[in-house]
Amino acid sequence: MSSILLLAVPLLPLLLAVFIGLRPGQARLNRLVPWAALPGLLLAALAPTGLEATFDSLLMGTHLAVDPTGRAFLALTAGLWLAAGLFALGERRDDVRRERFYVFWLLALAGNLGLVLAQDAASFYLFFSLMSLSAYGLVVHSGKPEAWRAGRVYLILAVLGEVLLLAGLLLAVHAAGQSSLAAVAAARPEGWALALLVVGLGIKAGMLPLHSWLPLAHPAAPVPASAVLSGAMIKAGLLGWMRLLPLDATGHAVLGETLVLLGLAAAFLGVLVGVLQVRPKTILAYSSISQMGLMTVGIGLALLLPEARGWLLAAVTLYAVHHGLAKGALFLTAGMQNQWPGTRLARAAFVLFTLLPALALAGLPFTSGALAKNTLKGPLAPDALPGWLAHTELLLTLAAAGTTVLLLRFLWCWQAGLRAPANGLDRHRWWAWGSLALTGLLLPFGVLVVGPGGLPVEPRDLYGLALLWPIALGLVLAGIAYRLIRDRETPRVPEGDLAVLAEAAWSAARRTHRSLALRPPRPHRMPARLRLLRLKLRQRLEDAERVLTRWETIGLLFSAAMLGLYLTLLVG
Amino acid sequence: MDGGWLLLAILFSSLGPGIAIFFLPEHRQGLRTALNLGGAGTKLALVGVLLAGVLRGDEYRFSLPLMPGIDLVLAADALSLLFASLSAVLWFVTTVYAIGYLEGSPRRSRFFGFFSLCVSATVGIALSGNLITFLIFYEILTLATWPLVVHRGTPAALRAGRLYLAYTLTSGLVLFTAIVWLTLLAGAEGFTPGGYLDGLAETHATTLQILFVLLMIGFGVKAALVPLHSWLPIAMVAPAPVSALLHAVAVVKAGAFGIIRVVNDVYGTELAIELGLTAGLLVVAAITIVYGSIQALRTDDLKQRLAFSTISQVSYIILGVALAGPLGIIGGLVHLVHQGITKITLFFCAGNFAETLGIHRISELDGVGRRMPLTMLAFTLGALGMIGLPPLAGFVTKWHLGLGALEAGMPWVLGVLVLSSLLNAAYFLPPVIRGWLGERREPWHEPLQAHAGPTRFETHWMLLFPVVFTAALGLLVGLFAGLGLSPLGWVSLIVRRDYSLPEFGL
Amino acid sequence: MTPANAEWLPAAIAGLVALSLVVAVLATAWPRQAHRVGLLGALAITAWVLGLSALFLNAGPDPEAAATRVALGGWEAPLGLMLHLDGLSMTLLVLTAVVGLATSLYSLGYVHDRIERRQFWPLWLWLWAGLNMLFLSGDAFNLYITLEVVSLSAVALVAFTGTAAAVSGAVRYLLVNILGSLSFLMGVVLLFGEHGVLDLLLLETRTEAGPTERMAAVLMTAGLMLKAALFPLHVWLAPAHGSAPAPVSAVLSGLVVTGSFYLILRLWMGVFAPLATPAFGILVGMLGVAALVWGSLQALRAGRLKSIVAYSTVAQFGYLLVAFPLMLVDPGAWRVVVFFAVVHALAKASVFLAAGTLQHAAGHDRLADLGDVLRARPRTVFALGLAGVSLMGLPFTGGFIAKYLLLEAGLGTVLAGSVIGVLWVLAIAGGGLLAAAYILRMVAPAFHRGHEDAGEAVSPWMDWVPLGLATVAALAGLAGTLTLNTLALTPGAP
Amino acid sequence: MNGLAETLAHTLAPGLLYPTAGAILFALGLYGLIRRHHLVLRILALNIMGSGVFMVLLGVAARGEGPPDPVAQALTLTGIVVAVSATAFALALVVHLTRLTGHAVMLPGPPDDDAPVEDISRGEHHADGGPAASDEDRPS
Repeated sequence: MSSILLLAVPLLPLLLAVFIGLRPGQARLNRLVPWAALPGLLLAALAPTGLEATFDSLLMGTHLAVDPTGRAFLALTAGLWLAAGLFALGERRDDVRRERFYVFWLLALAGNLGLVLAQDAASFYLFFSLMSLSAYGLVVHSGKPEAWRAGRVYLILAVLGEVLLLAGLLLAVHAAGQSSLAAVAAARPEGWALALLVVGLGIKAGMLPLHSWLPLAHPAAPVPASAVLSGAMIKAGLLGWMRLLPLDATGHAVLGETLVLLGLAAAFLGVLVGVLQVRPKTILAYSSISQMGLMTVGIGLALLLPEARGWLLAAVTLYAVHHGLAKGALFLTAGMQNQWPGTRLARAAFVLFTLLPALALAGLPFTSGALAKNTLKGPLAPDALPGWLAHTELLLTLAAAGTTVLLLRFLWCWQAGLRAPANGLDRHRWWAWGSLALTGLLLPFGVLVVGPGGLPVEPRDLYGLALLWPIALGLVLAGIAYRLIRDRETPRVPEGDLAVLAEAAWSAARRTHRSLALRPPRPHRMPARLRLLRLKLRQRLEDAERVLTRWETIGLLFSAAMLGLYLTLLVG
Repeated sequence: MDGGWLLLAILFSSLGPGIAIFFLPEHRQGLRTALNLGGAGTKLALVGVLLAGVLRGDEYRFSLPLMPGIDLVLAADALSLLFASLSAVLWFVTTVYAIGYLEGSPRRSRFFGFFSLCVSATVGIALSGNLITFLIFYEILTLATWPLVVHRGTPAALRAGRLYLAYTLTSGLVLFTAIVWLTLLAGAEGFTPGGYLDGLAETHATTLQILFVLLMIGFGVKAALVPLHSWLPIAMVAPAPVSALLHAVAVVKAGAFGIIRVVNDVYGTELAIELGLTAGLLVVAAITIVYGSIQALRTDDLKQRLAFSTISQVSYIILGVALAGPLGIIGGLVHLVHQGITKITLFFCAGNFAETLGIHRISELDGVGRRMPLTMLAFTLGALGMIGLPPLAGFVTKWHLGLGALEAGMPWVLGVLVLSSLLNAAYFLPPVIRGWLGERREPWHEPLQAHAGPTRFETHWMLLFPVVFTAALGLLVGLFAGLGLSPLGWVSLIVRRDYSLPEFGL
Repeated sequence: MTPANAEWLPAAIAGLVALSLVVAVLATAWPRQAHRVGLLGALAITAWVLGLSALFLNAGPDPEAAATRVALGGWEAPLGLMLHLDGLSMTLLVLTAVVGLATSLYSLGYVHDRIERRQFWPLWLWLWAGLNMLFLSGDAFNLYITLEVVSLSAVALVAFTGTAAAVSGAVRYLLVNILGSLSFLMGVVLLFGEHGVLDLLLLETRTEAGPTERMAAVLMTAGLMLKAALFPLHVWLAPAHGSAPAPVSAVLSGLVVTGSFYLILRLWMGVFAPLATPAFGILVGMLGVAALVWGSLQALRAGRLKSIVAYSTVAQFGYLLVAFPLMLVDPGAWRVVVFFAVVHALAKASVFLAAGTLQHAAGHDRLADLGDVLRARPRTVFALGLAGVSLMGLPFTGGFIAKYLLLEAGLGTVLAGSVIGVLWVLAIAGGGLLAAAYILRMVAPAFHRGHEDAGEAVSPWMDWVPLGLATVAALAGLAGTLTLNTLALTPGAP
Repeated sequence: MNGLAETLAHTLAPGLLYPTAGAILFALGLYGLIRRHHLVLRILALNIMGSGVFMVLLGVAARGEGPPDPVAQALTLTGIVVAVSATAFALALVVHLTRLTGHAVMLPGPPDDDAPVEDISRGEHHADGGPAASDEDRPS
């Protein structure tokens, strides 16, 4: 029974994808698309603790289970996909290629849900790559040149990530002697295995410096796709880290420090580059890089402070859920630009739905952001960490200020495009957007009410003046910046920053080195010189045979043969 | 000897119809099709019987004295059944495909005659019980394939045929010499798991090394090891079913199978390691893998790309064998099956595109997924399988090869796998992406309809069914790799027996 | 030897000679019915030979017991003429019968003009009778006589079409043949002068490595080399074949040349065995390698189908020469050589018959213009290809087994420490590639895309006999053990 | 001088004289066969060679004590019969060739590619000559 339940979660979307693929144009089937995520959500909500199943005949033995971390991620993933799916129903209504979109959507959904449940290396990798590759279809869906370019960068990095992940998994599995994720982590991957796992998963998590696909893919992809991409899919990398890195009582100082460093760098660079962008979705993408940086810091801290790892990992999970909901809602916000309603009540709701996730992300008291941020900082006693790491808390707080600036920039750029809908409000979109925003609002209370369930949260984490001053700082900074650049051309960093450099390097290399330009190998042909030689040889042979045919030659050879035979008989 | 008749029957189930077809007048289409399918079906059934028998533990052996002291030996062990079942299944599918593909074209009697001969030779190779028997069928295969390669009769086809013969016959001679030499030294022993040359290791170490190199040259040409591979990409001018046969079922596989036999059942892995032979083979295989992939990247012609991909992929098999540990060998052997299923799918698809829509180049594939979704789906499954993505067959291979490399203490091989996977993705994803996501503006040019009229499906059903079948098979053998009867299960059985390891693996 | 065999074998041997002669005489005397006589005769001779071989094999396995000598007229050697049957001659008799029967059947279709029929059949039957006697003769002078019978009837057959080219080729063939015969005779005379006997077995017991024997050996070997078209004395072969009718070419390349080679082999295994030196072996082997290369190159050059096949004979006989040095190291290798010659004869005859069919259909045999006919006649091309595969020495044919055994012998010499053996191995292995190249030249046009034209209609005999014979050549591989065992029934030979 | 005379006498004894003369005839015949282009001359040369062989045979027969070996004489007779028939056959061929080409010389050998092709099975007879002989084979 449990096996059916667990298998149904990734299988239902797959089945639906097959049906839609086989019978495109069936409106009834299309309406089912959002609900394909529902089993996941139900499982997350209702599954008994320790639900698991093993399938020996699938791949090299497949193990699926719902563990506490998985449950949180499953809930986030399924919920976000459900909401975004609803949004997509409305948003894609006039798209002639919507079936294609839905198929890729469902495939990616199946992968995303599956990887949360997967407990062994092979199936984790299976769902991970299913998700990554299917998402490509979402990124390039519009078919515009910009989308193709974004898709290319996305695909290159995704494939790179997958291959590195596989190599890392193989190394780790070999070291562990078995392929269950728990065993792999317990065997503490070292050296190459560790590096490959961190980088392979890091690409998905938008880790510096392999983050470039995010700011390219997000603006190019349709809005709901961006929402799940930023809200759910990039969390897969994070989940992978949590499952595979040596997050045990020993910890791993070097990796921890590296991750904290990388995370902080991402947090600040994401803000810095993000504020120099103009397109709302690009800004949100950089915000995601920045936020993922914070979560990376969390993982790093868990490695540095093994005794607090339970707390920190719970905090990272909470942060991931919070960020997923908020960022998902914000991306949907970006897709609501043409839904500016006419009535006052509706306008109020519009503003509310817009601000709720934004404020949550900024960490306003009583939002999920406040709870998440405070929980994350919880174990950071002033002298818990050596050296520069002691300033981590301060840096985190500063990053929060940056988040505020970035969100202001987003809202600023976004509101410029607000307009009324051409033909009425889109119910699907409103429902999806609204419910997501409200879920985000309810999240902290839910966590507190339903019971921490092992989460180290307390009601007082929800408020506190300490949460306000980064916001205030952000507001001040934003004001200064606004004054500075109000009348000038905004300095720009091209979207995708490093990817642009890589592209330039690649085309330069191609120009200088022609073999890089894809030319078909030349078919083999006999060179003309050889052919001439062959003709000549032919003529020579004929002449020689003519000479042999002369009677003089025959006689000579006959005599010579006799002589030769006689001599050889004598020699012996 | 009782069981021997079954082996002969398997051999003759394609040989007999083949000869009959050869002498059939061109217009007897119905009879020809019946003979073809009857032969293929019979063979499939007989191989099934054999499979059941071997699982039961029965002995099957047929021998016929050829020369004093030297016999023609057919025997069925687990390894030969692996190859025999693969070729029986894929032959059936290819036959259906070829009937559809060649509908209405001239000289079908000749084609199917040699086609059947080709498969008989392949099954003969699979069932060979010693090196000489292997050689006999191996050379028959060479000869039977040539008419298929040149079947189109164009100058390019004939050039390809010439090159093919030049390569394979030369290598055949090298092989021939090596086998005669080996037989002089060690006698005409049958294949023995673990090898039968132990007694010579002390006295003839250098000779054995030279012989190994000669044998590898002999088999390496068909297995398209760099630098002996040049014939393969050129031979892709042959009709699609032939390419499928060349790349997936018969020729290339025969070479790889020969290498497996030599390493496992003639030298034995222990001796091969001791003499330092596997290390060399490993390096060659690694170079081939990377080289093939790079070349594949450089061409826009779909079939040529597939051909270069074969060069790369077949070396996975050899890589696995050269790793010479249980997991590596599992990876190699299982890829024998997986590569076959996957590559045949891809060639079928390429044939379908060419036949139905006249598409030969990757740059023409834009939007083909809308016109031929099933074929494109099959192509996608094949391509992703080649890249090694789960849950497709190729992933199972890559997984075991990777673990095998680590088990053998050669992590650099993992690097080769990584590089190859990246390159695989680089040359296999673009056609997939174009097919599904590209946009085609002008209407399709449909040569198939010109002579076959409108079809109910996206193309002729005889072209479509094989594609769908093999693609599904490629998915299933990967997805259900854990089943005992899957290729992986079967291969594990073989290796467990050879290594007499009670428990291993992951 | 069972009593029945003891009684029957000598009678059967004498009967075979008598039968062949009677058939030939009948055909000559009764030219109108020559083809009927010929067909019946061919069947009868074949049946007789097969029966004889059954008796012979039954008499084994002791070579001394099986080998039989028949004194004609009851006059024993040294005075009388001896017929001599052993494993070697038995094998060649069977070969002759098989090729002879196929040729006869083929000729039924090929020679259909009434006047030509009258001329063809008697000549052909005389040739066959001559060959039978050649293989059965145990007497040096008698061998000369039978050689002449074979040569003269062969020359007449070559000249048969009566065109200038044919007659000219025939004259060349004749002159070369007489030169060879005279040379052979000179050797016989020298031997006779030295030892006063002509019977080969008696000679064998008396010869030692003396100067006269050496001189005789040189004269006889050179003469026979000329007749066997061994390189570099091969030049008469291609012109003779070029214009001879197809069945004649088949017999010429398959049997006549093999007959001369048989004599060389027989002499060097028996009478001259004490004379052989390693240097001699190397010289002959070198000639063999040269023949392989030269013949193949010429076959690759030649523009006519039958010339290609003729040069292929030159090349293939190179193998037989290469075998000489092998025999010096491994005396048992001679059986391999004979087996190779047998397989070659079968394959070569079928290639010539197939070529004849194509030539008949097209009206010419210029390879460049033969494509249409080749494409339209897959059956004949298949025969050509199948026999060609046997010539290349590829499985599953008799050629493969022969090649295998040759290579085994060659590698055996290398392993025994002979450096030059590497050359023999290379030649044996590489020769197959050259063969593949020129056979491909003949077959490939059938696969070109192009016009089809079956040309002139051919009789079913011409359609099927080449294929049948090619199949026999291919399946000869299965008879490898049988042939080698038969050959083992040769007394005195290793 | 005595020695020379003795040697001469010894040499002139039929036992050695005949074989020596035979060998010389054989060699001369071979030379003639090679150097002469006219076919009748060539056939004559062959006959001279044959005579050489028979002389050797006769000399051999006369060797030793007692009467000559009758076997050798019988062989010689047989040999002459064979030689006569072969010569007759050869001459007949030459006559035929001369009728066809107008010359009693051979056509050049192997440049076979453009030689005319006859196929008796098609029943077409062309009795009117092939190409003329090349310079190389013309009688000098």
